[in-house]
Amino acid sequence: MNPIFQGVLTIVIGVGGCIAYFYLSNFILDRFIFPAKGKDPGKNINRANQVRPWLFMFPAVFALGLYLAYPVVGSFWRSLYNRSGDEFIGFGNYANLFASDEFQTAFFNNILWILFVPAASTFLGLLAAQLTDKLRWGNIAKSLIFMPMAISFVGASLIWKFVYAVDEDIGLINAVRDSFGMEPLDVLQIPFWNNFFLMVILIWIQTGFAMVILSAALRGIPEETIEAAIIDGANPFQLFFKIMVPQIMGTIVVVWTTITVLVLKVFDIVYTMTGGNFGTDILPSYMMSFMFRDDGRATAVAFVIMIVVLPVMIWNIRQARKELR
Amino acid sequence: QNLEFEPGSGEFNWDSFDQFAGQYDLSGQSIEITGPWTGLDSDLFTSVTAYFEEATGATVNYSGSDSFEQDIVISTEADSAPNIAVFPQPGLASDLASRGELTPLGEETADWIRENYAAGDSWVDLATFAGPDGEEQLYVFPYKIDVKSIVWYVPEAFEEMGYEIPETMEELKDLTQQIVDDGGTPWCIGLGSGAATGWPATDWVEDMMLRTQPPEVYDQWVTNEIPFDDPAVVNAIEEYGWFSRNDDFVSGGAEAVASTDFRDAPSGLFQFPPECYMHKQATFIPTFFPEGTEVGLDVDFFYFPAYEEQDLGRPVLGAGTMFAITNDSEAAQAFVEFLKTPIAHEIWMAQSGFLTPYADANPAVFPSDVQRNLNQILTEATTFRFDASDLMPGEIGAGAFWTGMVDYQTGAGAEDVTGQIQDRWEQIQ
Amino acid sequence: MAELTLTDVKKAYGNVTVLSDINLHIDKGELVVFVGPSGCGKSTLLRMIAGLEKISGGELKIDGVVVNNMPPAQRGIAMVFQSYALYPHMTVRDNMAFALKIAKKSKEEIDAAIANAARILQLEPYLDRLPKALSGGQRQRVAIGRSIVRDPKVYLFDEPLSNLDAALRVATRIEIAQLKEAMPESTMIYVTHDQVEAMTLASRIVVLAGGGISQVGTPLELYEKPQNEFVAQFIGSPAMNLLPGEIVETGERTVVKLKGGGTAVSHYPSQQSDMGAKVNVGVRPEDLIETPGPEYLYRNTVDITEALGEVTILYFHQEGDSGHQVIAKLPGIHKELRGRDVMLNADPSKVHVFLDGKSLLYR
Amino acid sequence: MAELTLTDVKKAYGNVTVLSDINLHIDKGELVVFVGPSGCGKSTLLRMIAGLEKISGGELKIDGVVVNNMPPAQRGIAMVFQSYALYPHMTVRDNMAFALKIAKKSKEEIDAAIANAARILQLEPYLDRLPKALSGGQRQRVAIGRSIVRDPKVYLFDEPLSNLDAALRVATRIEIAQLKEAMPESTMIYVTHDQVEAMTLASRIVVLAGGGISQVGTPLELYEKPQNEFVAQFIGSPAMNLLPGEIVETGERTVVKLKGGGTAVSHYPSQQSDMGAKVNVGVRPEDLIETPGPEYLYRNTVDITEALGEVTILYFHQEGDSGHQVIAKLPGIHKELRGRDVMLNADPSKVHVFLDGKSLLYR
Amino acid sequence: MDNIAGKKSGLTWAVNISVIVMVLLWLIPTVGLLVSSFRDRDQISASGWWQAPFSVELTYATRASDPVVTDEGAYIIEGNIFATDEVAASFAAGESTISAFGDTGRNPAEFPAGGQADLGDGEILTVQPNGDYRYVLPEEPRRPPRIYFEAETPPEFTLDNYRTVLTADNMDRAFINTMTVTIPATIIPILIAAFAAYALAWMDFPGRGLLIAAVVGLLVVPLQLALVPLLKLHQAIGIGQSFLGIWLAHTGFGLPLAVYLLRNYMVGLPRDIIESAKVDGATDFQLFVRIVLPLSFPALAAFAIFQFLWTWNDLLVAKVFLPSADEAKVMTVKIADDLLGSRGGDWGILATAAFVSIAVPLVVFFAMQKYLVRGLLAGSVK
Ligand SMILES: Nc1ncnc2c1ncn2[C@@H]1O[C@H](COP(=O)(O)OP(=O)(O)OP(=O)(O)O)[C@@H](O)[C@H]1O
Ligand SMILES: Nc1ncnc2c1ncn2[C@@H]1O[C@H](COP(=O)(O)OP(=O)(O)OP(=O)(O)O)[C@@H](O)[C@H]1O
Ligand SMILES: [Mg+2]
Ligand SMILES: [Mg+2]
Repeated sequence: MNPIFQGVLTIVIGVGGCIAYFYLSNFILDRFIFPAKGKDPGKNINRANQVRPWLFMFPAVFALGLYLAYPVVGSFWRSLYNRSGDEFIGFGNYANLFASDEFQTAFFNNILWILFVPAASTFLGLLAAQLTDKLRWGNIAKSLIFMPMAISFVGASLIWKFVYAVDEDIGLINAVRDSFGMEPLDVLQIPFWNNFFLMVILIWIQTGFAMVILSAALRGIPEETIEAAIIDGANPFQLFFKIMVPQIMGTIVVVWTTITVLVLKVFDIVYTMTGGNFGTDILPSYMMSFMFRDDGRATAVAFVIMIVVLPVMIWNIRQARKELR
Repeated sequence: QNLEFEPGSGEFNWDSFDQFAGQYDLSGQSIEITGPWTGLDSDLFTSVTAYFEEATGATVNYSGSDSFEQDIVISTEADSAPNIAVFPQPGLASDLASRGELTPLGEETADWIRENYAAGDSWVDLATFAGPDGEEQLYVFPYKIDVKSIVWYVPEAFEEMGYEIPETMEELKDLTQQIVDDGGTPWCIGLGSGAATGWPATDWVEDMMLRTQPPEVYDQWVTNEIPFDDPAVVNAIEEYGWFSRNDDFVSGGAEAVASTDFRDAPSGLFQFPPECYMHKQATFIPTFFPEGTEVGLDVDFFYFPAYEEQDLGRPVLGAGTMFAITNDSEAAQAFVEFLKTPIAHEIWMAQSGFLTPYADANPAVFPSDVQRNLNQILTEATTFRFDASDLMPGEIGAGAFWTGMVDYQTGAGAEDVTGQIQDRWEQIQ
Repeated sequence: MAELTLTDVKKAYGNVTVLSDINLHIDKGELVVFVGPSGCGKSTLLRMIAGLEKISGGELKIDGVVVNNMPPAQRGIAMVFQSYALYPHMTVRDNMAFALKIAKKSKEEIDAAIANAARILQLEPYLDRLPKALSGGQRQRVAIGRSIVRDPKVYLFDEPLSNLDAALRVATRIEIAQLKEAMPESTMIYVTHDQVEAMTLASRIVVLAGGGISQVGTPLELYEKPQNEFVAQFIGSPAMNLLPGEIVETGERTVVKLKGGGTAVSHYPSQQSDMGAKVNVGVRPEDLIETPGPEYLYRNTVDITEALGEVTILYFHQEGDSGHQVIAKLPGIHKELRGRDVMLNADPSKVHVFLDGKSLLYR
Repeated sequence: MAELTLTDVKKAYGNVTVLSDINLHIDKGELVVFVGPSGCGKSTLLRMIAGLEKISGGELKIDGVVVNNMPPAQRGIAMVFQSYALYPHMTVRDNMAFALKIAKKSKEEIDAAIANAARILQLEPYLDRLPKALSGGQRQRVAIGRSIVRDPKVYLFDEPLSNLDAALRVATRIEIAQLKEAMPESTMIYVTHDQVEAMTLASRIVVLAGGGISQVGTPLELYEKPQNEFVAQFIGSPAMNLLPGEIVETGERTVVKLKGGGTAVSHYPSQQSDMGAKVNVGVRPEDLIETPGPEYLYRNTVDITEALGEVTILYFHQEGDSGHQVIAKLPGIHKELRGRDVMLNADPSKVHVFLDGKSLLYR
Repeated sequence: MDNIAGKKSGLTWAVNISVIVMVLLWLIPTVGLLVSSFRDRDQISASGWWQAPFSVELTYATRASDPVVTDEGAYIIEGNIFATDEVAASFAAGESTISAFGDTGRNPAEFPAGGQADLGDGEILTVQPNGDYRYVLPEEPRRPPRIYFEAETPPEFTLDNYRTVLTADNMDRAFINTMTVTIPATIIPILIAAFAAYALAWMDFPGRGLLIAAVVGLLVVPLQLALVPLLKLHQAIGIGQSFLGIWLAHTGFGLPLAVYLLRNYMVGLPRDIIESAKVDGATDFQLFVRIVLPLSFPALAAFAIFQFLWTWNDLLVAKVFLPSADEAKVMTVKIADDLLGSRGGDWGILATAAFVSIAVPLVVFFAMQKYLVRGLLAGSVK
């Protein structure tokens, strides 16, 4: 079969099946199970309406349960077993992890990432949003800053090799150093700071994301409050930090959270740039070194990751509940 | 299918081909093969399978992946394993064998290897693992060997400076010093390889082990009978360090070694003036030489020599790929049989980058002396040992050992590094 | 506490001229109201005075100083916005304190100013609340409070009451009037399109229309002596009826023979030369009174009546599409008039005559 | 074309009872207006009738059928929302056609219905525009058109005009009145808090307050004979003045000696037993007239005057904090009254007397 | 805001300049990649990409491969350097000038061009700037002798990398596979999430609050955690490694964010419109399809962009849930495992591959950018 045809067919089947489910399930509910007929159609309609939310929710609940909730529980269980999964060892895997230097490095680095990347991305995104909003060519600037979002993490790592490479004919940094007559330097080997050079890559990617959302939020600020502040004599900095930023605090927090969550999932950058060497390992990439080898430990690392995000998660749930009330 | 060499032509062992063709008719059947070969290697391999297809009428679908190790684990877990998997490391194959994912190849194949491969017993040992029931059986078929104890150099650069090919390790060390004295840089070393960064250093250390310790110690090291932090290992690492941790000896300085990509490292040989004069790397490396570089003319190699004073003969470190049946079928069995024919080796030999311990394969088909010489290093070896890191458990050989070497390269002490690796090893036992 | 002078002020957005030839002098202590149809440029003019819009041409002086290029904060103005524009993340107190903090006033000064403003506006109980916990009226009071604490030379209000509901609007309007009274020195400019607000608050009203000033005057001047048809119809609700006719008698008083057959007598003087001129006679609905005849100004069948209790509004049948509907507003309740033929007349002192759209009074 | 009966209807959100004991019968062809202070439950009641809120207790019948549990679509109602609630992604035509398409009407039927509605509402030129390309008034007409095409039993309007500006509001109000006239059979329920709308449109007004119905009656009944102080003050603007006093004469007419010193004579009858009772006397501002004395109902110093041209509003000085401010509305212009001591009286037929908040008329 | 009187133009300048600096910082790495994708491997390691548009002095080695002529006991080789085998390809693009030459790799630019060099042992080499050389040797050379030279190299760009990447075996197939994965993996979760979001936003049922909280909680589940158990699950129910499996996987992983964003958006739709449609007789299904869905378009588009970018660039999920056979590889896998494996050192190919794989997402992004901003505005600012 022609691959294009096959591709189109699979697409049609996949999407079509999904549409068919919703259409048919509703159709059957309204037409056969609780038809709006008979002597009290209102009652039937009401009954149908009690079932309907679950029809609507079912695929999502099912997929979420199966693809996220079940693995979380299953993995936790798995993390209590040994390497080959045949012996229950309680928190042995966790104990081993915390005893290991590499894990501690990864854990510490991960905390650095969590603190630094969301903060920097959000801040730069905010700055970019505010500055570009005022410019005539702001939209072009925005598009360019957003562009890294479209690049895969692996592609991004590659791009940054052209900046970090030691060879002064490839790496931009060393080319600049070279032109000042300085020795080439491998920035990825500078202890501690190399973490930041890796973080820069993720920040580079995520700033666009933060910018787009925050710029939308900034535009949502009532113009009048800004004008009022101008009349009150606020200078541009006071205007920005005392009037605009507080008003979009909610959005800033959402952006911050989203990026934090992302930081905990991204392993590609470290994996491809340094392979976790030179003291740059982080938990997700550390976990990769156990994947498919020692599932007990791999899942234990995953759980540590989850626990690191737990505050963010609880905070988010609280937020959602508050909003509901 | 177009065959690379017309049957009947050249010095190939066409009889074996005809005979094989006579035995099998598998028309309509097909086999899936996955392996680590991509790009050029993958083309070469398919040029071999073409003969299998021609002989049996079966179809062979090969797909290669750079992350073959992960893929094969996933696909065996998913029960969608190919018929045959080509393992670059015995370690992983042994894992899968113990989980019952591999089909044993039988005693008769083991005998065949013992008889027909040079140093046959060591090959059979290498290919024999414990099955799911704990019983030791032959599970993989070694095919296509790489020799690692090789140093690449540019003959013209040597000529200009009047350097001689060193015959012993002592001479090599002298030459290294000599080059520095002449104002040059002797070595290009690069450990970078993405997530696998560090592995080239493990080859150095293994070669040094073979040159400082008897092969038995090497074997004990591989199985952790002597601890990883044994003075013998520490010594071997420090031998490597003699070369790599001296800023004058390595291009870019010791620090650059850790981050230079192993694929970029040899390019220093070809600069003017040369950024370095020697590069130790396995037989596959010419793929990464600049376009148009002709091996034998523009670049050549010599055996990474042994210490004269140690009297350990000519040890050779190597690696190789192992064929295993991951999803049994008639055609898969036939394919293993096909690998026993000389023609299956000769086709690849006649092109490039293929070495084999199979005595019946005719060395005359090698396209160049270079290849023949290489194969000779293999066949003249007094000791042949398989890459230790490939034999160690994955966490060590493809994990802790790699990162340990990076740590060592960037300044950590050999004792510390080996101590940590040993700790790790103990944890997984 | 300041006087304002606008000389030939102009505003254009690109090629579109929104306002031009604005000449206006506002004295210290005045409360001037800008009214006009939507989009006529009221807000724009106010914002130019505030400095929130650049002035495209002409000159704006505050207390004799040209301020065209002075940033808003330096002009000594305070502005109250339609949407209140409170800082949502600050308490009432902080909202009011913001400008003072920016100006680096001392803590005592700030506290004193806030206490004073809060007392005047009865905001004491709310000082520590966030704006969202306040009702609309309270928010507007905070917005005003924010202006007061700064003790500005000029207060600017842009439709400050239009987001409030009817009852609150009346109450707050009276509060503003009292506030003005309490600060007789302060100059205020107030934009609205609510007539009642304009009429009750203004010391002078500026009617803007068609990119310029249509008339400036006290509320009653505008009501009693509109300069042109636009002002005549714009001030007063329902709008003044305009009836076309022809002058048949000139002199001290003018008599106009109307198209509908009636005769209007106006106290507007006219000249000999006006004889026979086509004019529009303007009579406010509330000035029409029922008359038994035979003399009448307007006569027609009542189409709809709306009884509001206090007054009854009569909508007359419209002949064809020509002209506006004629409306009369009679005091008391008149249910019975619907569908009847009614004759109406008006006191000559309340009959306006417009020639070419301009009042005969002003030529 | 339907009648509605509400029996003991009740609405509670959790523990909070918003409405209770609502008993109301609406006849075919009536236009009933719900008024009441903000938050009194007008919208809630309307939405219960529409089926958008569950009815917590009691019974709602449309045309004799209990519809408590019937979903909105089946009740044969149409609703016009304050925010118009047009479907922004559909053209005017599609907006109007939506309900009909859902009901699987034929193409011809749909076209005919739309053509008819568009003609009535003069929407023909806009049929293919999207709502965002329409002005507020046009949008509201579309919303009404959307109701009309469905030919519902009951029309429900929830403050349909409150998003329009003053002039448009008047115009659209008149359009709705004409529409009602054109469809005398249709039953309409209309929620507003604009008095003028209520007074002019309603055949009956329902005043809601404190979770129940305060009074039901025609507009003039409410204006002339309010059942209680609440209705008295709620209907009419500015609100009726309430002056405390003591009954000194009973019988056909009642005489009350007021606290402020005046004497109020009312045509309200009273009983012997009422003698000496503490009552509130209600007089609408517009019913107060200046009197030279010596008989007067109210006497005080004028604090503020607001000249609206047509009338002048007098605000009297307030003694202490007790009681509301007293307001009078005199026809014409009276600039000179400010600060003067004025005596006012009122026609006995316009003087209301409330005992314990209830009108003496209704007991 | 531009209209404020008395605004200092210095500030505007500062803003403009800082944005330019920022954009440059953001752009430079990508530009480097783009430029490198048009250069071949040797060029990349010879000079920085920032030098690519300029001529650079580079050192070359070649062999005097022209025929040897004997003349009075001397062996003479004559010809033009630029035409010799080894470097002919490098100078195919145009003329160049030689500035210096030499005969040893250690000192490749020993002699200025145009002069004659006495190399000792009777060897004489003359090289003209235009490339003409004359090599005089006392003995017959065993192989063509080496000549090293330094020449001005004109900028050179090549489409070879693109040709290599785009015509790589099965690349077309990989592209189609990527589409096959991406499109349903974008649309299905949106559909499912939209229905769920609608239910969570506008339908009243017990447990709604709990479900919303659960969705938010699941936002942070690390993806890696789920891979192994799910693969086993797919295995158990017979899906195995297949497109169906990867759609389901992407759907599951993308859902929390989708439900979260869409619900936030839908909650913000005017209640009146929803109720109006109910009064008009629409069922929930009709209401959803005809009113809510069209009105939520900005949010749908915003999420679609995210999901698209995510699935398009995904490597991990594709590797786990798709068979490793060649005909099922998606582009990322193809590039990472196939192209890069054999050409890991080839920066040019790497750069090109990266560029090829971002081209489509970029087009999608620029096409939908408008909706992205609008959708996010409504979705997150609440
Ligand atoms: N930035 C702008 N660009 C072009 N025209 C504008 C701009 N701002 C306002 N206008 C135009 O200027 C005119 C005056 O606007 P303005 O807001 O001052 O009217 P307004 O009298 O305040 O109306 P409203 O009573 O509705 O508030 C309008 O016609 C408007 O279209
Ligand atoms: N979902 C709810 N939960 C609790 N109380 C509610 C809810 N909806 C409305 N209410 C309360 O019901 C009362 C009646 O509200 P409703 O909207 O009917 O008032 P209204 O008379 O229409 O007011 P307005 O004139 O401001 O529109 C209010 O006090 C309101 O607080
Ligand atoms: Mg305005
Ligand atoms: Mg309401």
